[in-house]
This record gives sequence, C-alpha cells and structure tokens, in this order.
Amino acid sequence: MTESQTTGSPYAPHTDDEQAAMLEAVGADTVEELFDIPDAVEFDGEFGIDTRTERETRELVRSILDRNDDLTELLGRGHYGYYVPSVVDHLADRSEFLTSYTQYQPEVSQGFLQALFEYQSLLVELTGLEIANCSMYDAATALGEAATLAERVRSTSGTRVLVPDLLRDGRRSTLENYVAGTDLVVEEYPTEDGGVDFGALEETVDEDVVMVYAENPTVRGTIEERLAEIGDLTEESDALFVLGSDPVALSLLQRPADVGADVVVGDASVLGLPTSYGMGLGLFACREDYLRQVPGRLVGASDDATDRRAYTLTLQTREQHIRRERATSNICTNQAWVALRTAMHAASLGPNGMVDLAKRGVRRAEELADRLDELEGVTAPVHDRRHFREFVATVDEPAATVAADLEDRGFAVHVVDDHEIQICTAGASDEEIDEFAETFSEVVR
Amino acid sequence: MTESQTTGSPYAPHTDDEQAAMLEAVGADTVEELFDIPDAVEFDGEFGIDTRTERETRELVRSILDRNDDLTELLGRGHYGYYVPSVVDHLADRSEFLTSYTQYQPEVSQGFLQALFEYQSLLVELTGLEIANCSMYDAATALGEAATLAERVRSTSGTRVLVPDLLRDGRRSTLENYVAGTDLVVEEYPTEDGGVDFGALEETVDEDVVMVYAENPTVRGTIEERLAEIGDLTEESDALFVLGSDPVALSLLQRPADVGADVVVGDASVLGLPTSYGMGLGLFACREDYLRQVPGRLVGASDDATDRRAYTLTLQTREQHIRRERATSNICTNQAWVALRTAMHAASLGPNGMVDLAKRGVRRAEELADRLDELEGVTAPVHDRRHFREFVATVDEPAATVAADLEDRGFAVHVVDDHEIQICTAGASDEEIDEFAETFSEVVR
Amino acid sequence: QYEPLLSEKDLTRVDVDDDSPLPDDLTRDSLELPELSEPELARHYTRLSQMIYGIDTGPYPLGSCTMKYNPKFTEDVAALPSAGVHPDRSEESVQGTLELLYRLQDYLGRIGGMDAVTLQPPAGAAGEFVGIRVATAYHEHNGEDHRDEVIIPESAHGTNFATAALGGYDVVSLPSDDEGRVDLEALEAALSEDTAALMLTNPNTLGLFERDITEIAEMVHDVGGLLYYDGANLNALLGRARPGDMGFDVMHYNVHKTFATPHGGGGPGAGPVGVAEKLEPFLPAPRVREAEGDADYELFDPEHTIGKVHGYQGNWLVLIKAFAYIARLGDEGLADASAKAVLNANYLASQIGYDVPYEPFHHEFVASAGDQDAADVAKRMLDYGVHPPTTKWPEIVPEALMTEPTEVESKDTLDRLAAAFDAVAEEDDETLEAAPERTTARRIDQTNAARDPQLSWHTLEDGE
Amino acid sequence: QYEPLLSEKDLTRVDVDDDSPLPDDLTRDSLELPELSEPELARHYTRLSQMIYGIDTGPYPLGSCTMKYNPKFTEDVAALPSAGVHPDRSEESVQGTLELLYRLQDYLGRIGGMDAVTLQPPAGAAGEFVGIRVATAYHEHNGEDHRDEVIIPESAHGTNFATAALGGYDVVSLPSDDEGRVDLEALEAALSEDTAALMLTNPNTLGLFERDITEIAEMVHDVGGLLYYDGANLNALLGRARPGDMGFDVMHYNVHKTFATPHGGGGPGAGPVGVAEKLEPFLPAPRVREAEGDADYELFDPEHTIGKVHGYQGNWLVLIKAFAYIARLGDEGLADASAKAVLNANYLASQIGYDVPYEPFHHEFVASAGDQDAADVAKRMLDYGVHPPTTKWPEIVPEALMTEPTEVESKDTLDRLAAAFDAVAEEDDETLEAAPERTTARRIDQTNAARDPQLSWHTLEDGE
Repeated sequence: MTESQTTGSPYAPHTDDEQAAMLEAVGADTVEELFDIPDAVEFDGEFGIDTRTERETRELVRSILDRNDDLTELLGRGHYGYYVPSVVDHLADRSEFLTSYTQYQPEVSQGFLQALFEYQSLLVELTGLEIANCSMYDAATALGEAATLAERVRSTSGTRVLVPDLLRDGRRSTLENYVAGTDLVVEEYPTEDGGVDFGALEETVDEDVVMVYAENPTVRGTIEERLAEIGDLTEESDALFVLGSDPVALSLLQRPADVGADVVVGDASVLGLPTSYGMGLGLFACREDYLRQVPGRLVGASDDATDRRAYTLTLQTREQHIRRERATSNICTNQAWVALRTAMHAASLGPNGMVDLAKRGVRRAEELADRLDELEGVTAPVHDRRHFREFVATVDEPAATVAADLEDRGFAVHVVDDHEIQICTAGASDEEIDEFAETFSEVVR
Repeated sequence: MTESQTTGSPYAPHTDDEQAAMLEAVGADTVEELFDIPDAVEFDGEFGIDTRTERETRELVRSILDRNDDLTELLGRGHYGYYVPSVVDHLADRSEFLTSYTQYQPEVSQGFLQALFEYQSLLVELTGLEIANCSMYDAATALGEAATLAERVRSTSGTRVLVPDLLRDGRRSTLENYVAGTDLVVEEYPTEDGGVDFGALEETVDEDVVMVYAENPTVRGTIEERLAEIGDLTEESDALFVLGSDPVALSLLQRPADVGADVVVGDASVLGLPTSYGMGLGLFACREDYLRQVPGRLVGASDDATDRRAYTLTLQTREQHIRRERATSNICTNQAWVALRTAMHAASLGPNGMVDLAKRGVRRAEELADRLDELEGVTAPVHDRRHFREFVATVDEPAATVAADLEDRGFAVHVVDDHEIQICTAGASDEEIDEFAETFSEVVR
Repeated sequence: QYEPLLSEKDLTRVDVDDDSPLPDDLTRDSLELPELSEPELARHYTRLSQMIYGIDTGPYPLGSCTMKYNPKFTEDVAALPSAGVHPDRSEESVQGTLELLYRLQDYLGRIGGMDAVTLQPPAGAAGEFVGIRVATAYHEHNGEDHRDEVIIPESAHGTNFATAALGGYDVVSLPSDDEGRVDLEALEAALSEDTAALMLTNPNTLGLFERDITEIAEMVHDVGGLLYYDGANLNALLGRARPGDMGFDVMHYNVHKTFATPHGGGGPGAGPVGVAEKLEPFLPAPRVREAEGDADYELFDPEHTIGKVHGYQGNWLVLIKAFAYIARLGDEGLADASAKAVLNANYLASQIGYDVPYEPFHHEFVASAGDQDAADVAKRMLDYGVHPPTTKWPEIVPEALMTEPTEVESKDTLDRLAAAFDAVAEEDDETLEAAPERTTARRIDQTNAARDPQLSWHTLEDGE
Repeated sequence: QYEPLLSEKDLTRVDVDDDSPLPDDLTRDSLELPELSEPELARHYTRLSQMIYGIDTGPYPLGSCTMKYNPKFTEDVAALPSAGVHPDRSEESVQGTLELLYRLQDYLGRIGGMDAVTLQPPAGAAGEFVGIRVATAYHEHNGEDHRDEVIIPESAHGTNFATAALGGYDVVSLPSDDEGRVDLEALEAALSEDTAALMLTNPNTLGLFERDITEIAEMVHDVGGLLYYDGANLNALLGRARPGDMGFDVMHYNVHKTFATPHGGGGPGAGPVGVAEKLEPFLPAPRVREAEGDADYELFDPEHTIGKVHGYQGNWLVLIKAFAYIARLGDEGLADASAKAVLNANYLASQIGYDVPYEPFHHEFVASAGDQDAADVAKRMLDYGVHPPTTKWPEIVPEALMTEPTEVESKDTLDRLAAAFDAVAEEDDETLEAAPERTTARRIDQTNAARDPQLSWHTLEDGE
C-alpha cells in the first residue's frame, strides 16, 4: 500500500482507548467474547481478499473496467443512452438523497417524499392513469407484477396471459418466473410486420384471458397502430390491457389512458440513467380502481399536526412488511434513487424538451433508415411502419458478419436474425450517426 | 445541436410571458430600450463564438484536453500530485461551499467560516506561529506579500530582501513585481551543495536587510540544516525571517516557530488539490506582533447576540474594501475553496497520516536515489544532504536527452542543468516508482 | 420553510401536434409539465435535500437495515465512463464488466461459504425470490413437486413471507422459544415431506445467534428440505462464521446492508444469491465464468436455469460499488467491521435505560419501550436530532426498539444516541404523542393519507 | 444546532520522533491535530455546509459581485483526469492545456475587444495589478517614468485604490457629477503629465453607463495616460459594447462574475487581462500562441514582459470552467445573459419601495435605505430567507443598497426579493437592530472579534 496503512475497517472510528472504554462498559475483555458462535460453525479460514488503499481500489476497478471496449452503441431495444444533463448527477448525488433509507419516518424525509410524489405525478401525466407507484426494479419485473395484479383484480378467474411473440427474452423469462407460483400461463400471440396481428389476437382472446400485453413502440422500434382496438377488445373480455412503454415515447405517442390501457409498465430510466448494463427503473402505473392492489410503494400528500401539507408513504398495508404473505408484492428495496434521477431529468427537459426529444426519436430513426435503404443490398426499415428511435434492416451478407465488422470499426448494433440487424439512433450524436452511416456503407459494400 | 436547442442563455429562466410582464412593469417595450449606450461605442459585430449544447461543450473540452499526454509525473519542485481522498471532492463540491460568496454576512456563512477557522488552526499548529490568514493565491504571491509586510513592520527603514540564488523563477519574478512599487530590492545570497551557504549569508546581512527568505525543503528537495542560525541572525539584524515550506513538510521538519521564523509562506494545496497546472493555495502565517499588518482575510471566533460562539471575518480594516489605498494588500478574491479542500485533506489524514506521509517523503526519495545511484554514469542524490520527496541526480548523457527519452516512455522529470535532472517521488505509487527506476536504467544504459 | 411542488412553480401545456413527424392518430394531444430553468431546478432539489435525514447527517440505527456509511470513492468508480455499457453488447466487447462480475461472484462465494453466486437479483427480496424459485426447480428436478410449504420463523422479515407466497408456497409460521431462538420442537412439528425450505436469518432479528444451527440444518435436510439464509444480518458475522459452513443451501446478500452501497432513499440495492453446488444448475441465466477461447470471461446459462428475474443483469452500478467496498476492506477490514458492529451494539445497549430482554445479541439488539409506545418514542427521538431505531418489530418484544448502530458510529455518537434514548424514556405520553416538534414536518396524518389518497399533483389541484 | 470544532471532537498528539527517518535536530517534536474517521468528517462538513447560504440556496443580489448560477457541467470538465497536469511539463506533452488557454485568450479578446490577453492573474485584483504593472512598464519603456499618479473615481472598488498603491502610485480620487458619472471638469483638473492611468468601470458602480466614455478616453490619452477598465460590471454589456471599442487600453475580466465560475466562498477566481496592441509586449510571461514547429501551441515570453504575478499560470481549473461557460453560451447566450441581467435589475427596482436615485441603470442599481441603516436592513433581509444586497457603498447614495440580481433569477424570485425589501422597509429600528433572528447565528459581535482576536482553536482552548 502506498498511502496510509489500513488496519481494520477504514470506516470504523474507534481508537484503542475508546475500544477499551467500550469493552469495559460492556464487561468484556475482548470483542471476541461478544460473539456467541458455536465452535462447530466458527470460521477459522481466510477469504483471501487483499486489503487495499482507496487509491489502489480505484485503480483496480479502473483497470478492470478499462477492458471494456469503447464503442458507439446503436443498440436500444429497451436500454438507451440519452444524454443525462450534469445537473442530474450533481443534485442526485447530494448525500441526503443518496444515503437516506426508505421514508419510514416521513417527518425527516419530506424532501425525498416530495421528489417521489413529483415522479409519480410525472408518470400520471404521461400515462393518463391515476396511479403510479414510486418504482419497481425494471420493465421486466414491472411486467411480472402486472400479471399478478391482473390475477388479483380480475372479477372472474382465468389463466391466460397473452404476450406478443416478439417479447424480448428477458421480459418473457422474468414474467414466467413471476407467474410460476400462480395458475397463470403465458401464451404468445402473433405479430405481423413488427406490430400486433390484431386479427389473430382477436381470435384468441376469450374469457380465460386475464391480461393482454402490448408494447408501444415495439421492441423493433415500430409504432403500434391498433392500440385503441386492443383496449376495446380487453374491455369486452374483462382482461387487463397492459401496455409497455417509456417516458420519452409517452411524451409523443398515444396516451395510454386514451387507448384503454389499464396498466402501463416499462423502463422509466431511459431518462435519468446513462447506459448501465441494463440497470433500470420499473415504471408502473395503473387505473385508480386497483388502488388497494397496486404493488410497490406509494407516496401520498397529507397534512401534519400543524395542518401544513406533508408527504408520506401511504397504503402501506399492501406491503410485505405489514401484510407479509398477503402483500401485493414482495418488493421492499426498490429503485427510488433512480426515480429521483428520472424526475430530475424530465424536469430538466421540461415538456418542450421531452416532446422535442420524442419527435427527434421519430425523425432520426426514419432519416437514418432512409439513408441506409439507399445502399445496395440493404432494406431499411424492414417493416412498413412508422418508427421510433430504432428500426430493423435487412442485409445481404450474414447479419453477424456485418455486426462484427461494425464492431471492429467501433460501432455496436444488434443481430436480430440471420440477415437482420437492428439500429438505434437514441443517445448517439449527429456526428456519430453520420460516421455510422459512412462506416455501414463501407461494411456492406 | 443534437440535444434540445438553446435560445439565449440556458441559465436565464424567463418565459416570453414573464419577460413581457416585466417589460410592462418597467415601462419599456423591448429590453434594448433599457440599455443606455451611446451609438458611438455600441457593438454591432459578432464575437463569432458558437452556441453549443451542454453535451457538445463537454465533448469539446474533453477532446481538447485529451491532447494532453498521459505521463507519470515525477516533477515536484513545489507542485505535487499527492492522492486526494475522494471524500474531499464530494464534500468540497457540495454547492453550499462551492457557490457561496465571501462571508460578508457571517450569520448565514457560519459553516464556511468555521471551516476556514479550522484551516487557520491547522496552519498555526504546523508553523507554531500565532496567525495564519485564510489564503493568498499561491506560494509566489505569498512571498511577495511577505516582502511588503516586512517593509511595513520593520522598525527601521531598509531596502534589501535576500533570497537564495536557487529561488525558482516564478517566485522570484512574482516577488520582483510585488516590490516594484516599494523601495525594496531583491538580492540573492549563495547556496552551497543545495542548501543555504550560511557563512556567505552571515557575511551579507546588514542593517539594511529587511527580510531573509529561505526554504525547507529547498527547491532541490534538500532539507535545510541551519535554520535556527538564520533565525538568530535575522533576529540580531532586525530583519524578518521568512520561511518557505508546505503542510506535508511541516508535519515532520523543524517547526518554523522553533527556528525563529517570523513568517511562513508556501503552497498549502500540496494537500487538497491534485496537480492542476500550477493552481495553488498561498500559505501565509506569521507572528502575532504583525496582527494589524497581515495581508488577506482572517476568520475570528466571537459571540452572537445569544452569546453562542460564532465566527466572522475580522480585522477587516486592514483590507482593501475598507482601507482602500492604505490596505495591507490589494487581495480580495482569494483561494478560500482550496483552503477548505486542504483542511479536509489534512483532517482526512489526521496527525498520524500527515506525519506518515512526510516520513514516506524522506524514505521514498532516499530509496529511489540510492537505487539510481547504483547505475553506471548516475550520481544520486547529487547533494550530500538529507532529502525530502525529491532529489537532483547527475547523468553522463545530456539531461535533456535523458528527459526526452523518459518522456517517450511515459515519465516526466525536470531538467535542471546540462547533466542534472530532478526526480520527485511524491504522488507516484510504489509501482510507478518501480517502473520508473526500471525505465531509467534502460534510458541511461 | 415550504418548498412548492414543481407544478406549483410552473405548468406548461405543450401541444404535441405542432410540427409533429407523426399523424395525429398516433400521438397524444398535449403534455403538461413544469418548464423550469436549471437554476430553478438546482434550488428546488437542493432545498428538498435539506429536508432529508441521511447517513451523513447523523446516526441511523435502524435495526435489520444496517445503515452504514457509504464510502464516497465507490461513487467515483461507479461513475467511470467505462462502466457505461449497454447490456446487449457482445461479450468480447465488455470483458471489463464480465471480469468485475466474475470477481464479485468469487468474493461473495468466499464470504458466504457458497459454491456459486448469481448477481442478477436487483434487491434482497428479489434474491429471496430467486432462492425460492431455485428451491422449486430443485425439488421438481428431483421429482418432488409435491413440496408446497415454506417454514418461516414468526420474527422473520416480511419479505420472507411475501416471497414464499409469490413463489406459490404455503407459509408455515414458526414460533420462537423462550430464549428468542428457533423452537426445535416446533420446528420438528412443522417439518414434513411437504417442506420445500426453511428460511432463516442468523443472527436472528433479535441479534441472537441460532446456536442449534447445525441441528436445524440436519433436521431440514433429513426431510429433504432446503435451508435458506436471509443475508440481512450478515454484517454480524463477517470472517467469523459463514452460512455455507452452517449448512445453508442458499442465501442472499444485501449489498446495501453488508457492503455499504447507498440505500438511495429506498433503492437501488442488489440481492446476489449464493448456493451450494447441488443448486448451481438452477441459478438464473446468464452467469459469468472464465472462458477458454479468445476472451477471458463469458456468459453461460446454468444447465437447469430458472431463467431470469430481471430484464438484464440486475443493478450493475450497485454491484460495482459493492465490489469496490469489498476490495477496499479485504479480509481484515471485513472482519473488523463485524467486530466493531457487535461492539457498538453491545456498548449502546449497555448505556441505555430501556430493557433489552434477549441476549447475547450481536450487531443489533431489541430493547423494549415498556409502557411507552415504541412508535411515539421513535417520533420523539427525531426531536433530539437522531434517527430512531426500527419499532414494534419483532413482536416477541413488547414495544420493540430494534437498534443497530453499525460499526461506523464513534463512542461519542453512541453516547449521544444513548442520551437521546434516555431523555425520551423520561418523558410522558403527552410529550411523545405531540412529537416530533423540531422537524421539517410535524407528526403526519397517516389515516387521512390512506383514506383519501392524493397520489399526484393532479388530484391536489382538483382537491384543494 | 452547534457543530463542534474538529478540535473539540478530537485532538491527538503524535510524537514525530518515533520511527523517524531523520535525526531529531531536523524534525519537530510532535504534531497535535484531530484524528477522525471518514464518516465523522463527512458528517462534520455536511453539517457545516448546511450552515451556508449559496447560490443554490436562493437569490444572491450582491451588487458588483454578479453572483450568478454556476452551471454544474463546468465542474465535470474541470474534473477530467486529463486536466490534472503538472505546470512544469514539456509544452509538447500538454498541448491540450495550451490549446484551451489559447482558445480562451482568443474568446476573451473578442468579448472585450482587446488585442491580446493573459490568463495568468489568479483573481480580479491580481488582474488590476497586472494592468498597473503593465502601465508602469509601458511608461518606463517610453521614458516616462515620472508618471506617478493613478486617477480613480471615488465610487470605485476598493481594490483599485489598493492596487494602485501596491504598484507604487499616488491615488488621485475623482468625484462624481450630479448624475452619478465621471465629472469631466474634475477629470480635466486631475489629469496631468503625471497621470499614469485612469481606472474606470463601465457601467459604473451605480449601474450607469459612462456616456462620455469616448471623450474621457481622449482626455486621458491626450495627457499620455492609459485607460484601465475594471471588468467587474462587464456582465451588463456582453455583445452590446466592448471596452476595447470604448478606448480602454487595458482591462481585467472577473470570470466568477461574468463567466459563472463558482466563487467558492471567497475564491479561487481568475482575472485575465486584455490589452490593446501597444501594451502586448509588456504582458506577463509566458503566454500561449500557435506554434510553427511540431506542436500546435507553444509558450512564449512577450518582448518586454513584466515577468510573473503568479508562480505558475494562474488558476487553471477556474479557467477551464470559464472556457466551458463561454463555449456553451456563444454569442447568442452571452448577449442574452446581459439582456436578462439588465431586465432583471430594472424589474426588481420597479417593484421595491426604496428610492433609487440614479438611473438609467443597467445590471445593478443602488437604492437608498433612507432613514434606515443599510447594514441593518441587510441583516433583517436574512430573516426573510434571501441574501441582502451589498450595503453602504457607493457612498454617493446614502445608506446604499447596491443590488444586482443577475440574469438567472426568475420573475417569481424577484417578486419574492421585492417582497423582502418591502417588508423590511416597513419595520422599525428596533426590529432591524435585533436582526437577524432566524439564521444559524444571530447578530455577531464584530467589535469583540476585532478587539480580542481569536484566530485559531489554540487560543480558544486557552481563553475559554
């Protein structure tokens, strides 16, 4: 170690004198005496983990992470790299936000509660639904929670949960796990040209269906056109219409409440977090009817003893720490700090900025697709739909080869099928998009 | 621009409606009407500076600074790269510290005043002198201020300011500027084997000398051995003994008060700031006798109306905003936030950490010198003295060639003479020192 | 000083159809949100932050929550630009991420005495869910899908019950014995061939070590059940005992409790899960292992994986911080953290007047507020400038004050905490019920909040 | 809530001679300082920060100080690892640093209408000193070393006087005319062949534009003097008028005033100096220019340089932030900043009851507290949760309240400020003298602080 030596935990403040005084106060000669561990299970080995100085530890992590290649990511499919304004980092990193616990003592947590209340309000505005909780883990787990909600709130029993055949694996698999302890069964319904095959969906929906899940935009970046019909269909069949989206898309696309969505899930951290290897923020909003069945924490406005407005976690009887096995979810620790960041980022953009960002999401995807479509051997977009942020293109060469070539030249894209790649414009700068188009044309030449 | 467009200052919050209302309130139709600028001097050109988004600006600065080579610096000579604990950044960056003004309203500035009071106390402990101000710009300007102080406080007139012939150019030149408006004349006294030539100094000191400046450690990293004698000599001749040092050195080396120093100057930011292209923190401490003549701000403890302890800027009648041309200095904006960082870094080290850091300064310099001395054609250290942090070595080849070779291999060292290079161990990790020694041996082979 | 809602500062309605690239029928009509400048937002959130008690504000002795200091440097490493990668990148291009995950899996395995670790669960409760799902998969794999009961001590965390229920199990609740530990006879009675698992934390929520843990493990294993370790109290044992050595088959780690990642006002956390070798094939997919080809590390799906419990790989940024904390402390630091945590709990308990009925406790103790209402005691402690303990749980102690100071508190701070406990202990009910009086908000009306929920600024506008 | 001094939390005396690598006679005996853990320090400084009013806390209308919002992103760029270079590095190895300095020199030259810029002065007063030293060198170079007077308006910043004195000049003080501007007759009388320079700010400290600036410049130049521009009020003029175009020969820029670098509770600032071509040879050494060799940029010493006024190249990290601010705003943003700054000052003045005797003002105005004591008014404003204006200066306005809201305040905030002004205006002397009552500390005894100075914890220990 090159900086000051460490003995013991660097964050335990005890001097030798203090430790001695404390031991005396508790009537022990050594700290070891305070441990009541039977010999049989005492650990007398070592972990073999070195102790390092702060500097060395930083150097270690830096050197490990430096092994990540520096690529321009055009990946998307649920995880975007929108630029997060610096003010979000600086404000969210204030230690009062970062180091506080869940607001079980609201009288000394008003600031965080108000920020979460504002986050909920943002989602209410975006979705048009009356209730938004103050976070699930991510889009996949929010979808899972939506399914168990559907089971609880549907007036008659039923088992079928319908999801699009294009549902990405992570969400599908997580959903399967969430419903594993229930009678629910996840079934696919077909898509057509990147969107819901409404005729096929209509065909399959019966009274045993408890929930229909659709996404807008879809995983392939297409904008769904028949949402209102799905809303009508689910209403008729008493199934929940669960819609997957995100705050940027919701700033421009049809408002979920207007198309009959009962629940909206998705990843809200598309605002607020940079790309973080999939770390997210589960958006969960629903109709007021489900108030007592919502999973996760809710912040409500109330009054304090002096009749001034004050915020508090409310309806906690839904939660595990009170209701135990009859809780609406097992969630405890959630993603509150990410929700704070998302609220900050949205506030930083303002409604004009959010709508602009969303409109650019359409324009840039379509512009890049048009540009690539001019190349020989390339069709972009592959679907005859309007697109948001991203699109699928077909290439003559094997998609894997194209993607590998692109990666060698500094760009990451998805391979979605043998000759299909998916390209996302969100987060990249105009210059990067230009460079990509240039590089792409060389690669497919 | 790829993110939201900017119109006007991004930090001015005015909506169009608000601006209209405000104009109406002041009775103007346009903002332009409010400007009372004669046509003759109105500027109708353009600066030609592009407006950029925050993201683009960050990218611009990053791309510019990326042109700095990534070198391991073994430079020293007053500017060191000690590791600054992360906690210093996080706490000093709290916006209350960073964005507040000078504490002219102490009732809402107690936190900063207390931190500066603690900084002053740190320097009082390190120097043994009774007074430390709460910052000058850097070591050079502090030296300049010491000279004007010497002129003001010396009981009889005199003109000679004695400085070592090794005094680095920046300090010397700054000193010359500070005394340009006075009758003082800066003169050199000789050094011998990297330290004060005490015999020669004794020889030249007469009653016309108002100040003798010495450094410990010296610019060449040697530890001065005859400080007490200089103290006696200056006391006899009624000259001020001004000593240059820094908080790390002062943690171990002779306490200035014990050797008769009247003033201590130096760069206190060797703790608290990483290498910052010379940005510093002027340390200024002196004997109580000079209380009314000290330049710069002083924080004092007092009481508030409820008799609780409170801190305030004090003895402000010395300062320019009150005393104008009779002020003890023209300094206004100082380096308060750097002083905060220095105090934090010192507090983070604690007395044990500071003494340890200083002791390592001796050991590491001497160990590396010994190691290099074993190489053929290398003598290290060149001076037969004890060393602190750094040392000068002679090489057979031209020093410039050796330094250039080292730079090509990732290391920066000083060229101090045709065949002399200076090497500093402070800030570098043990691994870096090892690599350097290895590389050095290859370069001089 | 009241800080207005953002919506009270401004609400601007933007007509979405202006200059829209999409036909009207694919878009919403308008969006109404606050349009504010950066300086206004900076002040808003700075002001809000001033109305929050955090670990840098003072002691936070929430029992079972292990609110310890969050080293600042861990934020720096999580903020490294090289950490910002997309989850769908090729494995070759994120070797750094995979290496860090691999090393963290390894660290956690050693610390818990577990053979394999998954880092995917984004929180402790998600870790529990993985444990339960793994148990189900294991039993099904062995043709034992009749096992439909999970046994949980009455004093366990609420998440245990909720997780078992979410996993489709019936919960069998287990009472404590007179000394506050698992009642072996009751356990014997509860165990059967229907037992899928016993979920346990050790030390338990009273801070007591389950001395009979070896026997308990044998009993559970004898009926073919699995033993699950709730990692909430692991901070008591680092370097002194390992769940794997005690016979636990599966465990989760709470990184914000044991490894000092910040709790962020509710999250994000991370709930890695460690398992014994026999359960490794069932862990979530993918995991990281050393590779044999060009790359050093690769992802792989365990043979009988339960699939995923998160869309990607969990809370990556949190995992980086946990890794950094462990790498900083090492064996010596981790062991010392537990030592000081236990010392602090014992010292604090010795300095307060409230009765602590069960001992010897370790990193936390449960005092009883006696005739006082524990929730009121907590509110009143706020007036003394400290955060109160967890209250009214576990119920085995009347008016419980569940207190866990953690290793980061100094003797001075513990003395200040003890003084607050003792001051409140002397006060009458009227004072307690009126508390808190010196906080940003006074006692908040919970009944009204739940009866007439106001969950967004939209209803406030209508309702007020 | 009192936060103890670090020394009241702990003082540990370390014996330096233990295990020392040096002989005793070269070392001190011991060092006695607080030995505290990181969590304790985090709490200490967090608590201290809570007792500070900053720009993120509320409006800060300190006249002549231009306390505007400090964009957060500028901190990020100054913290880039690539910014952390040693000042003695070879020029080839710090091309990035030199490029940024070069570009900033260029930006500032364009903004001020100046031909050459030095970035070395570490603060505004240091910039003034460079200006004065450059003037001296210029006059000496021209054989005019008899010039020993600097003329300064009475209402000028104190630093002008102190700087002139430090430079060895006699100060000739210049009264204002009835309208608050330079009295041309008095100027005529003051000017002579002994005049080295006239130091002026424009708009002046009353916020008034010196309409006769062209004439003033001619008058000064006619006697062979130089015209110095104090950049304190430049935020009023961005994009609308440039000191260079007005005839100023030399000026300093206050980057924390005009370019939003944080003031840091007193500093660091930066005081770049721009000069007309004739003064370029005298600027401090070194400066940056484009190079002709391998490197793109290089350092050089101006021909007749005055040498250095800082050990290295000034406050580099501050200069990065100033560069980033200018690059972010560009022409349009800078011009808008001035427009809004002037609008805000005019609006605020229109909303308060106190008399504002001089106009038309620009970015700041000086109101008069009338029969009230301006300093007391300021203390009382603190009780309304806002920062007060600069008080009792310039003296031309009785009981001056020198107010500069800057462009970053919203109408709402200005209304709140105005309400505070007006509330205080209604209050009686007793209330004002008792103020502040709602602040961390109440009115502080300044007399005692100066009479019996306690400047470190060492004397507190002895004295209390």
